[in-house]
Amino acid sequence: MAETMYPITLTVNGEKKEAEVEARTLLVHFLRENLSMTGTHIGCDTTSCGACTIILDGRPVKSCTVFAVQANGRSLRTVEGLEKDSKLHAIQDGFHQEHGLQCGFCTPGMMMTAVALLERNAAPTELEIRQAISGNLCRCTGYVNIVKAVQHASAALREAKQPVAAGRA
Amino acid sequence: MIPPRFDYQPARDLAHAFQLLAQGRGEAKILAGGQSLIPLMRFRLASPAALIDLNRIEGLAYIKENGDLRIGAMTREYELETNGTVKARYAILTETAAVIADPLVRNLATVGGNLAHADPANDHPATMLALRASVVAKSAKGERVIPIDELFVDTFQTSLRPDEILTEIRIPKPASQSGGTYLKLERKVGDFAIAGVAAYLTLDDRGAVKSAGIGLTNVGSTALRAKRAEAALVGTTADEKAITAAAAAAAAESQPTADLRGPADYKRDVVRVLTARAIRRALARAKGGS
Amino acid sequence: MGAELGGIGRSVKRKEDARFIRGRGKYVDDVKLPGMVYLDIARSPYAHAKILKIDTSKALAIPGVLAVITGNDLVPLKLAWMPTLMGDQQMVLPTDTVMYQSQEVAAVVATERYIAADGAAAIEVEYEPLPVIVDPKKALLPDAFVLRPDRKEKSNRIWHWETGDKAGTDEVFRKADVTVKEDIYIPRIHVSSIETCGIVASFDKVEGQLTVWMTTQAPHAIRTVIALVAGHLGLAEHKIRVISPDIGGGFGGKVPVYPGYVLAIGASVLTGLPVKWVEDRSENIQADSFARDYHITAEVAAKKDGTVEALRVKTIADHGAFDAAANPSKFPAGLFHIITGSYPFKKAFVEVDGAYTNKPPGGIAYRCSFRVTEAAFTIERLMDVLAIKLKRDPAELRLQNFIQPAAFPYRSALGWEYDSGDYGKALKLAMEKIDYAGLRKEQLEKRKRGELMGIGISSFTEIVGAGPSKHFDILGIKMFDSCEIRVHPTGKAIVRLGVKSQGQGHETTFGQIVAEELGIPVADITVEEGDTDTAPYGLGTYASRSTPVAGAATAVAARKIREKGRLIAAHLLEASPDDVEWKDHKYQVKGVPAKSKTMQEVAFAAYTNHPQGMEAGLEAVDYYDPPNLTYPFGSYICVVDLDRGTGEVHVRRFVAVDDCGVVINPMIVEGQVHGGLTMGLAPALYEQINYDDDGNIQGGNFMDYLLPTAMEVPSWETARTVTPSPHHPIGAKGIGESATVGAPAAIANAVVDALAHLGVTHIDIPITPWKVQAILKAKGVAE
Amino acid sequence: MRFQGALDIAAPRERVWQFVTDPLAVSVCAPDVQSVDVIDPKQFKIVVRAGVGPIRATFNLDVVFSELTAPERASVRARGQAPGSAVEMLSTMDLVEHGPERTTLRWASDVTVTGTIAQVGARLMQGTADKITQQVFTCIKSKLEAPAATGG
Repeated sequence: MAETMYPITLTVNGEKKEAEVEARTLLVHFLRENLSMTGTHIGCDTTSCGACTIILDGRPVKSCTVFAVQANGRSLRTVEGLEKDSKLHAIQDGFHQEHGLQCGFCTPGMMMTAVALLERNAAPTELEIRQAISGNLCRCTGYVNIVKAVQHASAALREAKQPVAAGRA
Repeated sequence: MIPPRFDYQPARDLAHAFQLLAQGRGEAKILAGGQSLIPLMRFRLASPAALIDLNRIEGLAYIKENGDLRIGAMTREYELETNGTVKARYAILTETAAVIADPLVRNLATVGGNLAHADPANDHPATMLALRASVVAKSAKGERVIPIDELFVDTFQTSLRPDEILTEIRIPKPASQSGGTYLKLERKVGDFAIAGVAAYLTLDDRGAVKSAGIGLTNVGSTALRAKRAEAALVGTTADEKAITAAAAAAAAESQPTADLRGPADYKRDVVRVLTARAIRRALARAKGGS
Repeated sequence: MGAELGGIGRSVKRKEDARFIRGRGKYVDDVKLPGMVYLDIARSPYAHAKILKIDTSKALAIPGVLAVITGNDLVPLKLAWMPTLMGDQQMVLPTDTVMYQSQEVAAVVATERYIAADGAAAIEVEYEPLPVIVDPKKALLPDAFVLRPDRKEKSNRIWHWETGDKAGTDEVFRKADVTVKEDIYIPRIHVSSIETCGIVASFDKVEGQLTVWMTTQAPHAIRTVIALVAGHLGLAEHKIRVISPDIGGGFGGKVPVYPGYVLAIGASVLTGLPVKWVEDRSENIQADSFARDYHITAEVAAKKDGTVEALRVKTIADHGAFDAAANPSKFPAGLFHIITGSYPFKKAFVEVDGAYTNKPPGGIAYRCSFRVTEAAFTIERLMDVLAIKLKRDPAELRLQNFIQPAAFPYRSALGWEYDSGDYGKALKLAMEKIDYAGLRKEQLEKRKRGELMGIGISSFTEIVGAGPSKHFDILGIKMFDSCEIRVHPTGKAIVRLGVKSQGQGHETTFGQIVAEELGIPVADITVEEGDTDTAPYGLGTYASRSTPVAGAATAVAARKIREKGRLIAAHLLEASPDDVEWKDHKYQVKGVPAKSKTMQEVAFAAYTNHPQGMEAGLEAVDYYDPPNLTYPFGSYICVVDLDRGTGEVHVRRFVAVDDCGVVINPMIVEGQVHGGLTMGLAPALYEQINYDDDGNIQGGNFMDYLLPTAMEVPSWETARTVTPSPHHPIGAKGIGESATVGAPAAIANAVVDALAHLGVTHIDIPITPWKVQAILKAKGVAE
Repeated sequence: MRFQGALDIAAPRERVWQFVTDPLAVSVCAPDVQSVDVIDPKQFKIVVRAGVGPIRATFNLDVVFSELTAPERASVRARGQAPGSAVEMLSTMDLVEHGPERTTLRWASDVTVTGTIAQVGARLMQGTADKITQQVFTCIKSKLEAPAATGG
């Protein structure tokens, strides 16, 4: 079959990107190869591991199971966009403080899932956290410290929202 | 795992989609959530010449209640799972959506796709059978309403004509004193069911079962309605004796095969166990509990 | 200055996190070189077949496909076969026969990843299927056809290995009051680190220089292997640079050399272009080294009172089509003879037969030292089987039998010298933490109500830190490890090691050892690993050897520096070296704390004002040859509830008490335990790679190879006892793998315990719901 | 996987025999045939697209009649591959005559599928393979009875 190229325009971490892609180009490969944004990883070929998780129009999805052409005109966020003005996102600090990562390979996807969770549920219970990350596999940590990392970030974000002098939630 | 080449065809509206389907001559495939199709393409087990993308069509994703419940085919599982009305009045649907694959997949996977893909391992079919739902199929020629019992023909095969697209799911208004649940046994979270059972009961004012719906997941070449199990309940008060009879009937009606999810006998027995548990919970809900 | 120093025993936050949490880690697939091309591999659908014809024309016709490599292309290069670590040889690409499903058959090199995949799909191979053997027991039958005609020995038996006193053991069994026997199968599993394996090979034809970025746990050993295997192609070791960048988990799976690596290197040498090969998950599970696959028959002889006397074990080890196990050369069954565990058996005899089958080669660790989980699982299961037979409480029986603290150093019946231990202390602590007595009471009440709960104990002893050069080598290279420390004039330091972190946190923990030894804040220390051009030679990270061996090298190298520093300090303090001591992380004139010099002052002097006649600078290297292995241990207790309808096993609680000697970083140690426990839970309840009679892999991808998610994993409870290793410079033993080794038996014992009153003594792992439910039905207690 | 069945065909045994042993004739009953290439009366190459729903693979099959005992018994082996997968089907057909116009076709097939399809489609293989095999033989019956007005 002839190789047709499709022009796409999308917003990645607030920046407009334009490119031409093959229809079959998976979004994760577009990010890693075309945009050289290698923070988003690939861990499987069956939509099982979540290492490739990004936030597409506000929802965490597996970017290995979306074609780049489908993202045309849409807005997405990746791990590279978490840190703002050299200030870490609370989830990044949470993973560091609570030792929520070891080899670091699942971490970007894990953090993007967690960010999306905290955006719709500021104070998730342990069960809600475990359910939310059940599409992200980690082979190193046993998840216990990942749960703590999300709780850490949740507390920090809620504290930041509260008026000054207010105590830790 | 890299998918083979294909033509990407974003449909502007349904009319455009029908036109593209016609041009596709059976070699074009509808792209909804893509969470089942894209993995198949990555393994090159599916290699459609073209994908007709419904994601850009306005107005195919909605959940509205006017008498019955109407779910747009492109409604994401996440929307169904978190919808307040559904949670309050159709708990069985919330429960079903909540156990489909994993939360990331549910952000893209669609209710319509889960039915139209007709995978016997998908979870919505059994629930829709229990709820006696129907689906709306549209084509250039018009639309028709297909009762859920007539939708599933065989594994990956529905009664949708090649020129038709499933656009809406309709679920009857819940009668007073009705309730249901969906129970799924999986090897681990995110897996297809070893077996799943959906049960939906409606009681009459004397507390007897007026109607019963029981659907089974992944124990046959399609999702199955356990007719004899339903019959075993209707007219009874769903006491333990009736529940045992219904559960045994459901097990007998299931047609599991042995695979990595266990031996056939085991799956049959799981159907029995889950059916009994599902009926008990459905009954409690029909009686106003939860 | 303790806190900011960040020395031994402090939960210093990890330095490596900074890049990982920003998505700035650099893994092999992140390496992108100008002009880089991609390699993909066509694999066999058959488990055993003759190759009649390979048609590459359709692949070569695809625009962008640069080359196709088949086995016949490798023959003239003498690369069709490569040696394994165990003295066997394995195919890089087959010339006439495929030996297992998903074996590499041809490689396609193309300008893009997608085109390489199209090329691989377009390779057409004509096969003549051959009979398939997937059962090692059948492979060893006298009439079984020979799978490896290339070998002298015309048999599927790879080797027979035995150790211990056969006659003496048999004698004890003949006279024993009680004996128990169990057949235990420990299935084939796969480490499945979330990052698969990959390589970027870049050969500079002008310089004759090969640089490879590779997912390897042992970069130096790999460099030597490349030089030995491809030396005839003009690759000399000084012209080979192996870089092991960030590694997305190893667990043993990134120790071996896989055909894909060799093909990428070969392709780069032939084309002069940088070549990238990165596996898919399916390829990773289906063709890379497996773990376990041991068919074990184990027997224990004991006195009436429960005192264990002798252990007898017979094992068939399924090694697949080639013996590519990653063991020290002298140990074909790894350290399986640690199987006497925590108990003072007087006599023991262990024999293992390796067998060829039509399965992928391997026999690597699964986050455990060589074959140690197989051993620990077997002995800890057997102790419970004995307890059931004697109607004894399994905790009591263990406490009665444990090797006593006074007995260390203890020589086991199979000849290992355990360095230190206090097994009773660990078990008692675990029992107290989980309220063992209370749980037993609850269990009795529940049984009356027909509910099934079980309590499982595992009091394992590990053997790690290979190893002393008198016993341990890989391809003749002794299993020392190394550390080089340079202290800069401003008192900062760089530390380089021969091991390679894959998530264990080396950049932090090795810095902590140096901080403790030299009084340099951990923040001022850079730890570097994985580049063979800069790091000292070492054997790499696996078998929990980093802390026992490289950690020791680090402490010793630091002490060499400290000793030189003492002379410089004496010079600065105008004191006699004998009057200068290292105290509170600085040099002091004995008894005159006011007269002191910090390491920073001494470092500056080492370059600016060192004693005449003394060499300038402040650096040291140590190649550490451990005097003995280390023996971490622990006691785990697991509580499970069984669903009488579905057969599901719910892990309610799990308490893990570990003793890894002196702890460098408690936070990291706990993290290692959490991960290890999860990789113990996985094979106990979920993971298995099975093969049907046609040799089809069952569980060859993440849909069917069941890594636990956050929903399956309980909230692990951990605790610690500290029994230092007497021979390790800082008393540390290693922790990365203890939990993987100890957990499976605790879980299996808990499930069996829930059913023991019905006469159940064993269930093979993974304990699936249908295995449990079949028992419930047979015993008439199913819902 | 072993599948078997018996078909009562309203046709004389000779005709049934002719049909099931004639590459061109019998190929018509293979699923979604792309091409047939007869090498000699005993062997032919056939390209088919088999599968269910969206899962479809193109198989290049070599078919050989390994036993031909006219007009009672025929054995045929079909072996071939789709990218990443391989299939082998060993079938025997026994023809029993019941009068001039009735024949019983007793068939048995051993189907072996290896590779990607077996790995990824494991949970669907049994059903699918069974279905496809059944279809082939039911088709044979219908084709043979088609000309006969009273057929079926």
